[in-house]
Amino acid sequence: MARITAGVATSHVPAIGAAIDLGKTKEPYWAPIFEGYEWSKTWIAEEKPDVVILVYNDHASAFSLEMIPTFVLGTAAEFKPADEGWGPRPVPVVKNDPEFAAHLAQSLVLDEFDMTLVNKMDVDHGLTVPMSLMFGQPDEWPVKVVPLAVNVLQYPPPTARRCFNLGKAIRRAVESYPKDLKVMIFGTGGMSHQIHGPRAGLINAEFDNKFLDLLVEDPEQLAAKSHLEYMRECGAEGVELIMWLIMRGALNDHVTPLRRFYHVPASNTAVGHIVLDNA
Amino acid sequence: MARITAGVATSHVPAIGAAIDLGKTKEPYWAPIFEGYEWSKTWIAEEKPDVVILVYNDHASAFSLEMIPTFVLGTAAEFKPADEGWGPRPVPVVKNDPEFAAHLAQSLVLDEFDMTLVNKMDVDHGLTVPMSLMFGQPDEWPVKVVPLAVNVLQYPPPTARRCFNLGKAIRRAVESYPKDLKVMIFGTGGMSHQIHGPRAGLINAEFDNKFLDLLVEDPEQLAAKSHLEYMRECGAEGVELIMWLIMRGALNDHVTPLRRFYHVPASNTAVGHIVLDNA
Amino acid sequence: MAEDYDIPGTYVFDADASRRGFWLNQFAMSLMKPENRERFKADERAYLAEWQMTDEQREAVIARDYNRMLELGGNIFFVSKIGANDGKSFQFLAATMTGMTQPDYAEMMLKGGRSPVGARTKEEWEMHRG
Amino acid sequence: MAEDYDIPGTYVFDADASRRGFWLNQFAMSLMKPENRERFKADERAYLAEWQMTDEQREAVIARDYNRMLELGGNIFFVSKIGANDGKSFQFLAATMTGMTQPDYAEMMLKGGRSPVGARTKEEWEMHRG
Ligand SMILES: [Fe+3]
Ligand SMILES: [Fe+3]
Repeated sequence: MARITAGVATSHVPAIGAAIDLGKTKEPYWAPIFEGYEWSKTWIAEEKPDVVILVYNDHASAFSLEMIPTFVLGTAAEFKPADEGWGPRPVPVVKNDPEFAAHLAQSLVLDEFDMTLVNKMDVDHGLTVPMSLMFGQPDEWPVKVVPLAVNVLQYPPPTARRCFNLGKAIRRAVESYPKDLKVMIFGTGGMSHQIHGPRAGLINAEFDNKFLDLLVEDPEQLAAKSHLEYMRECGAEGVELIMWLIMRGALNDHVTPLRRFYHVPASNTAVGHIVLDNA
Repeated sequence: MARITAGVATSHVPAIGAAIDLGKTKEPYWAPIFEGYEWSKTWIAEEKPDVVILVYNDHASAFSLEMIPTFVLGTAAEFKPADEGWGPRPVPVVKNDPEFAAHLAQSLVLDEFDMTLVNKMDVDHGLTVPMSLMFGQPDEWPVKVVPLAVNVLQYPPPTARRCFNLGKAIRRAVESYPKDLKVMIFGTGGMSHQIHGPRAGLINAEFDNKFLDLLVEDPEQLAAKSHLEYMRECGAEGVELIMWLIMRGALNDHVTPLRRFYHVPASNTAVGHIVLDNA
Repeated sequence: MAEDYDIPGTYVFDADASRRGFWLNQFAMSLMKPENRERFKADERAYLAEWQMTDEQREAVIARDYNRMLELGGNIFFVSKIGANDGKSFQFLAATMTGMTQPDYAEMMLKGGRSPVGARTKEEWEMHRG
Repeated sequence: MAEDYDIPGTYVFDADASRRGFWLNQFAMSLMKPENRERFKADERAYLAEWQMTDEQREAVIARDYNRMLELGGNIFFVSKIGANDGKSFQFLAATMTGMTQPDYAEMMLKGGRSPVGARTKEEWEMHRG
């Protein structure tokens, strides 16, 4: 039987990807951020998951305004890094486990989540930056990835509650897969950021740290919050934090935090990261 | 306040569209079918709805296998008839009420339906044949149309229950729209048909007629049925009947049937049609 | 992980079939464009070679063996575009898949279609066909 | 039916904005392709004329007035592609929208970013800016 052994949350700031790709990780501005992920890189290299379900959002790379799907599950065999305007990031192609992805798709739809399945999609920094942060710069990613893209660009995104419940459905889907698979789930995006308008630059470290506390201890409280509260407290784009709730919903009620990291700033954004053991 | 005044269900057989477009409606094979819709055409011309929410499915016209959305809501200003391989049907462009559609989209997502919004889409016979059957051959359609496309091509489609509940959410969405609008909802597709494989040609008139009875009196029973039962009883493609449940879910518990019609065959298919008053 | 649905004479197009038949179906959909129709007509094998299909899928297309296409992951709404391109009616395709002649199939439909009796489960179907 | 969200200094990109800004955003996304970038650089007004935008939207693009673009239905993830095309950093764009110089904005970020105090509601925001 497949099982979810851990959950990981991390910001997916594009500037972090650029710092990696341009070899700036030792520069004083960036070094503290990359040091924050050293423990996790070692840990995941030892844990060796078979598959990561990677929850992220597209940023006007794969999806234009012609089509705005709420929840997208990638069922293709592979996904190429997107050209976000400066050529694709120099990272490996993302390989899926299509049989497992097809099982997830089927299970989630029958569980009354109205998924959009995609068989052709480029993946942008929302997916590739977390991969780089957790797995470094290998020639091939050491893990299969099922991309799960969430609409957070056009209001309203799915509610925090709906995201949390999707996580629970993902857990049921994983546990009904007959093959022995070690699965992890990543929730990405956030933490505090607003990157547009006169209020740009908003960072609410108190809210972010409280979010990290509650994510471990009482995610129900986070699932009950409105979009308005997220946008008001941690920035209009900070609403991406709802994606962390998908990850959290897929785990046990009680989880053990293995690693927690918070840093301001990375470009316009607060960086948050947490590793939750699901033993 | 906007309100749903009636629900209409009808098959959307492509051959019916061809018969209209080629002027064959008086031929002995087709005449009984078109006579079956005469009452409804007169009725709807008198009723003059402002907007129709038209539930249908795309048949590999607008959507390839690159992207398979479960529920699609059309939010564009207009939708052109699709070229299904013989040039587009000679019918008017479908005009939306984009402000109303945006309201529906927003309300449905907040109500935890994971809609895909589309701002560019051609509409195939699934949408245009019901329009022709109900409104004839005008130069412009006398009503605005919000297209709602449901995946029934790739298994699993949404469950019958999910469809019924989407109907209920549509009703809440319509009734929370502040403008005075007279809205109707069409459920299309079905009835019995299987158009592929050694079992092609299956027609289950008993099941279809029982479905029509229950649609009026006890739609809960229909919502409880599995995909397997629909496919087994009324053909693999007969599963399209789940779309009638979206329509039914949007109406009152008690409705008055105004018109009911059933005919076999139209090409490979049973034709069913019902008009439900929601007063 | 092909699942077994107990419905006889039916190819349930699920996520597994969709994955296996992806390029077959995308090829079929490409025939909606006149320029592709022309190129396919001019040299079927050459046009098919441009798509990442399996050889079995290509042979099934060349042979116009629709049941075989469905077995190999084809979806009827996609592969029927091949028939349309050949100028065949949908009823011709349906008849072909049942193994009946088109007049026999058309007559069955006029008489109310195929009865569900004996066509609900694979066991029934086998017994019925003897 | 523009809705009023009580968050100051923020343009909530909802379905109404999406509808108003559709072509502005699609234009901005087109700049992801090198050939379009070249054509836009060669003659901005000519390239803009190819898109079904309003004149106000075109003027906001020409003026690189990002807040105005957002007001007219732009989405930051789309319109920022215009800035990228100009060789501007995202931080430059962010600073511009706040009315700060880029060094001042960068320093604010280094010091922990903009405080949420006084930035939660429109009333607070007005008082705070006095
Ligand atoms: Fe993001
Ligand atoms: Fe249909």
